Amino acid sequence: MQLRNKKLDMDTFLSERTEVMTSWPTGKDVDFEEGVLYQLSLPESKRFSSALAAADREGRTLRQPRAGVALVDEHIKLLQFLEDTCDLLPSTIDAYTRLNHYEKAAEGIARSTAAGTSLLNGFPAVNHGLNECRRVVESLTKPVQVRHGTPDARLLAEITLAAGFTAYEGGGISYNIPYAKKVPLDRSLRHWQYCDRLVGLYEERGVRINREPFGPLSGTLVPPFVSHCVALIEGLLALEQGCKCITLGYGQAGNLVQDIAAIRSLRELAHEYFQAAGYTDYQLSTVFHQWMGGFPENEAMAFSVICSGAAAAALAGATKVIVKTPHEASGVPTKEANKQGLEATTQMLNMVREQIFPMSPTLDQEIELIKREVRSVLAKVFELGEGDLAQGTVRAVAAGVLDVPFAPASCNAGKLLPVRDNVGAVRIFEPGRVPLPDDVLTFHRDRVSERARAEKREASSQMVVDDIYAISKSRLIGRPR
Amino acid sequence: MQLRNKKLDMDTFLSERTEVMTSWPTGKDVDFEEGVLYQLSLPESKRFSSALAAADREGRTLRQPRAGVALVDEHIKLLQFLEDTCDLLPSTIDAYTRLNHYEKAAEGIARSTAAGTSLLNGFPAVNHGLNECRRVVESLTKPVQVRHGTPDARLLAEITLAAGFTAYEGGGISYNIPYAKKVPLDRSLRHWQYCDRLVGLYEERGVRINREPFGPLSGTLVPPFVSHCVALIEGLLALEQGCKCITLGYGQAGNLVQDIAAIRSLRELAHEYFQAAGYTDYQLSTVFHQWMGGFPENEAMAFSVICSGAAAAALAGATKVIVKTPHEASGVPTKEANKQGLEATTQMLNMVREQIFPMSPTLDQEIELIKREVRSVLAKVFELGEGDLAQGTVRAVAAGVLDVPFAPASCNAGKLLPVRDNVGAVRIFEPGRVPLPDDVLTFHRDRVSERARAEKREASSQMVVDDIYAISKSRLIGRPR
Amino acid sequence: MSETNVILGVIGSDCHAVGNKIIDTVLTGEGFRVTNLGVMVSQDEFIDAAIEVGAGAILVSSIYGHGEIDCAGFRGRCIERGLEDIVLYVGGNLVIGKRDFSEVETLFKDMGYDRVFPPTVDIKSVAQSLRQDIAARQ
Amino acid sequence: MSETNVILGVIGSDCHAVGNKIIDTVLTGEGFRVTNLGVMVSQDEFIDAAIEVGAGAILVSSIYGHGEIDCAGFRGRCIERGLEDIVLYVGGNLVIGKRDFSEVETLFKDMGYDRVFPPTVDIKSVAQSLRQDIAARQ
Repeated sequence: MQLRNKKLDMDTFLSERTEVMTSWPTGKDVDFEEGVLYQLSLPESKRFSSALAAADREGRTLRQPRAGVALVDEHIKLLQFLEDTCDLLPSTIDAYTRLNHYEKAAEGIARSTAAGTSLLNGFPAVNHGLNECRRVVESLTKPVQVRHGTPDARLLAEITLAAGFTAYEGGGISYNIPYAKKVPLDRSLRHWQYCDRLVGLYEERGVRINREPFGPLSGTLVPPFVSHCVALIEGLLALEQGCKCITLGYGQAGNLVQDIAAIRSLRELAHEYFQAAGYTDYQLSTVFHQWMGGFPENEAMAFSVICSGAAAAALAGATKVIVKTPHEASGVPTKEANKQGLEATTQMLNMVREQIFPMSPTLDQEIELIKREVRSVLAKVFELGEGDLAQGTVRAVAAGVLDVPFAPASCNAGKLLPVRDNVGAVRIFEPGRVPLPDDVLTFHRDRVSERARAEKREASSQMVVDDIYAISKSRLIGRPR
Repeated sequence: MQLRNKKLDMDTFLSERTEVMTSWPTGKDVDFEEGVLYQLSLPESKRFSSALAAADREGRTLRQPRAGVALVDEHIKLLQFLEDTCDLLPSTIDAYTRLNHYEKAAEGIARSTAAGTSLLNGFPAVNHGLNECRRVVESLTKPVQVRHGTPDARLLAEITLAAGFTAYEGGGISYNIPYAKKVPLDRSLRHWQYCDRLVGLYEERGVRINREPFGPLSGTLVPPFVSHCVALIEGLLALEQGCKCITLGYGQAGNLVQDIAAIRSLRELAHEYFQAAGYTDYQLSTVFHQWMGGFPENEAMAFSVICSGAAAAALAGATKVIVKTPHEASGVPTKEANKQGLEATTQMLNMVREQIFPMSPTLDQEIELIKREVRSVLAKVFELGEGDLAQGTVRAVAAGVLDVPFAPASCNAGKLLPVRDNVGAVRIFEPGRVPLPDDVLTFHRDRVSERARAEKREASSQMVVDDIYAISKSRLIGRPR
Repeated sequence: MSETNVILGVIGSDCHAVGNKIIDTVLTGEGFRVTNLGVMVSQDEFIDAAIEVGAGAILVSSIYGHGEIDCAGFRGRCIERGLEDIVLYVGGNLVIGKRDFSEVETLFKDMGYDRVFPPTVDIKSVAQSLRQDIAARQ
Repeated sequence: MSETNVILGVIGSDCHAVGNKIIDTVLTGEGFRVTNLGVMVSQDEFIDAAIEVGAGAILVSSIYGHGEIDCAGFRGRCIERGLEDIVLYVGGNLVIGKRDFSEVETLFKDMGYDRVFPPTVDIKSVAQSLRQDIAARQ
């Protein structure tokens, strides 16, 4: 069957479901109707969508960590340890599960049990199965989201949603291009239609599940319009399958004006595109990811990176912020370091939340720039799809119209090269085949030239590499020393 | 002799000097001419004024910690430990020396030697004397400033300047009203004329010593115009005695727009007043103090407060920033904590320094507000002094025209009560007898009322108390819970 | 001697005025008659005031880290001057550097202070202890 | 066998692509002929490529913390498949959590890796070691 952006019909969904549920033994424990009843039995305090709605109403930015370990009891202890210092909980899934390597995950669980410490970088929810996942939800008082990076996340969705998780991260583009090497894009899009349809089915039974496309993509100098295009497409694809509660994301770039413009334009563009596509009955929120690139090893310096992200999130008015830790440079943090990241973020949010970043011509210009870039690229995506967004997306990625910098997926062109300008905003050094208006390209070129002149060197791929490592070396911009 | 803002004549200075130099035995080692030669022998890398000039030229914000311990070798080790992570060094003087209690300082030195750890909260430079102070300067590669809080700092100045310190903090108002209880203001102003004249004499011999009035005053919700008035007066008094290199200071209030407006207005007002008074040959710079009020005990949260100050300093374009530590809530920090404060600050400065906080009507309005407040108060000061600034200052403080909130000095009226508005800017709740234009008072009243409405309570002294403790309790604004 | 008369002040050469004003406000609100000597108060000034008003307690603050020096010998001086039973409290950042509070508490209790408080203590809870301790000494 | 042929890749289920691209660029710039297998490379894929191009070294990256699992047994597998003398490097965030690097180094050296690098290593210095180690094995 050809991929179309059209709500999956029940026959298709159900016959596919049989196959999904038998792909690993724990699938057999899931009963959708029983899952609906379980979700309906949860108190509102555990519902992600309710927390997001309240935060948006009150103008607050919610705090969410990343956290996941191999064993259930340890995972519960970890989340309980963090619960007081955050508003929303995660269960970060391990990298084997993300690639449906459940045998390897089982090995990781066994070795972790033997070692007495987690040897997996996340929580292998599929292996643990329905009842163990419910034990996680029941041990906590706050809403829990599944955060992962899974191109085929159908079984994971079936198990975790029936288990009472009330939010699900990911999307067919955002959990393929930055997370996989050889998964065809049409396949991951199709698999995420399944996930979205499942969320839609819950919605139809009165169970609201929050859906969050993964905003930061490769986390490496991604220009706002690139991640915005992906977020908007995944939002539209999710809405088509009946999802109603959408959180669109963006990863901190580091220039405050650009970061604020990004979150504001993202929200406005979402309403623009969702409503143009005929959707009116949806709940929209935004998520700001603290810096996703390399961190300094020095923990005091890492706190600064965390704080800069917390401040930007609050000033931008994001609904929630995903929090880093002072151990970021060393990989998976201890629970204490995780909490410290949340504490630093809490303090900064509390000191900034009532403040208003003033509107100014500079900020307006940045918002307008992002909007024009997005409209230009998405127009081409719709054109390539001859009206079908799913087909358009596959063709746009193949054509390099949608192009994520520094992503591992072989379907991604990787021709677009970003670089910082002289004030640290992420601009385009080499546009590849991304269709942008001439004056926009000129603007980017001028900004990059301005920096090159200031540094008395040509803009080059060396400049890009310098920028990639700059923050970990205590600079925003990778200037020559 | 009546206090006048007039350069001290040499006879007066020299007869007073004899008395100063015999007030404690270490005074006898100082020879001004030899001190000049010693200062002239220092490399430019140790000259404070040169570092400030370079930073201002390059648009950088320099980092300076606070640090001082009882014993010389330990003090040297402490500063050497910090030296790599900062641009400018301090020697923070202990509280006994600040009150000329040299006997008590001697006891503190003895007890510290016995205890093997510093029992003093700073470096007792007078007791250690000229040669030991020179050993400090000679053990370091960067410029060193004397930072203290001394109403009568004449002997301290004689010893430390002859010893090669190249910057001297303080002033007759800013080192009296927040630091003393019963020292008459005319006396401290007169003693600081001596210090300024001494700096002027060095200047006349080709030795530039930086002079920095202490900006934050009581460090507790001080409205920008209050500290600006004091800074401008002390700047003018110093210029009259022949000082040429002036750094005016301001302590972070916590609202980003207000903090940026404060530093920008301070610089502009300084040029306005200095030039109106006929001074043209001076070097002006600014210093931004990270939050001087109560800190959270939690160190991760303390890092956030530090980072917010570092970001504001860089965005405001201050020439230097005085850095706090994650141990702030517990008093004097370990050297490791001190360095961590500098590291966090370094990272934030490096991530923010190239960014430009956009000009906007909101920022313009805040700058203009501060300027009008300062002009209104200073006009009254000049009027009260019948043209003499020193006399005007004494009378203005007595009359409550100059009024520092929460200061211990009995000469201070303490009638002005500040409070935060609904976006966290420090406004006036109770103006006392400070002469401000009616529309400015209305503006403050309206802003405070807006907050009171939002909190559904009357503005009151309880609201002020809530604000004083808010940041230590992880809030900018002391809202009811 | 009234059980609600207390003496308040910041000892030694310490000029931290803000907390002192707040403690005064809270204790007054809790019904104590507070004689607030403000900042930079010597041991003898505390004792003079306590004798003058017949205070049941002296509350010593020290924020700047010189507590170890400034507070030493205060209990002995109180006894010398006839205040055998007076309740002695001390609180603030009492020592130089970040040290374990239990260690600091022991240090100052050994000096003869009845209770020792960190700077973060809730003043209302101090008021409660104070009422009990003064009553117990009557 | 050319002494400058090296195999580069990110092992296991790890999709971190950025560092891999940079290492490729730097080593190529330093004169190595780099066969870059990119991310998500299995032990056998590394070995297949090393045999195919006659590589002097295999450079294994692991960023996501599963290094302890993914990298185990690699030296044995190399020997089984006839690559007795190949230089084996490993680097990245090799274990879960912040652990002392010397401990991690010992762990991976015991697994048979010739050198172990933290994520912050300067790639040019790696290139220098690599040249020496390959030469020594000839």
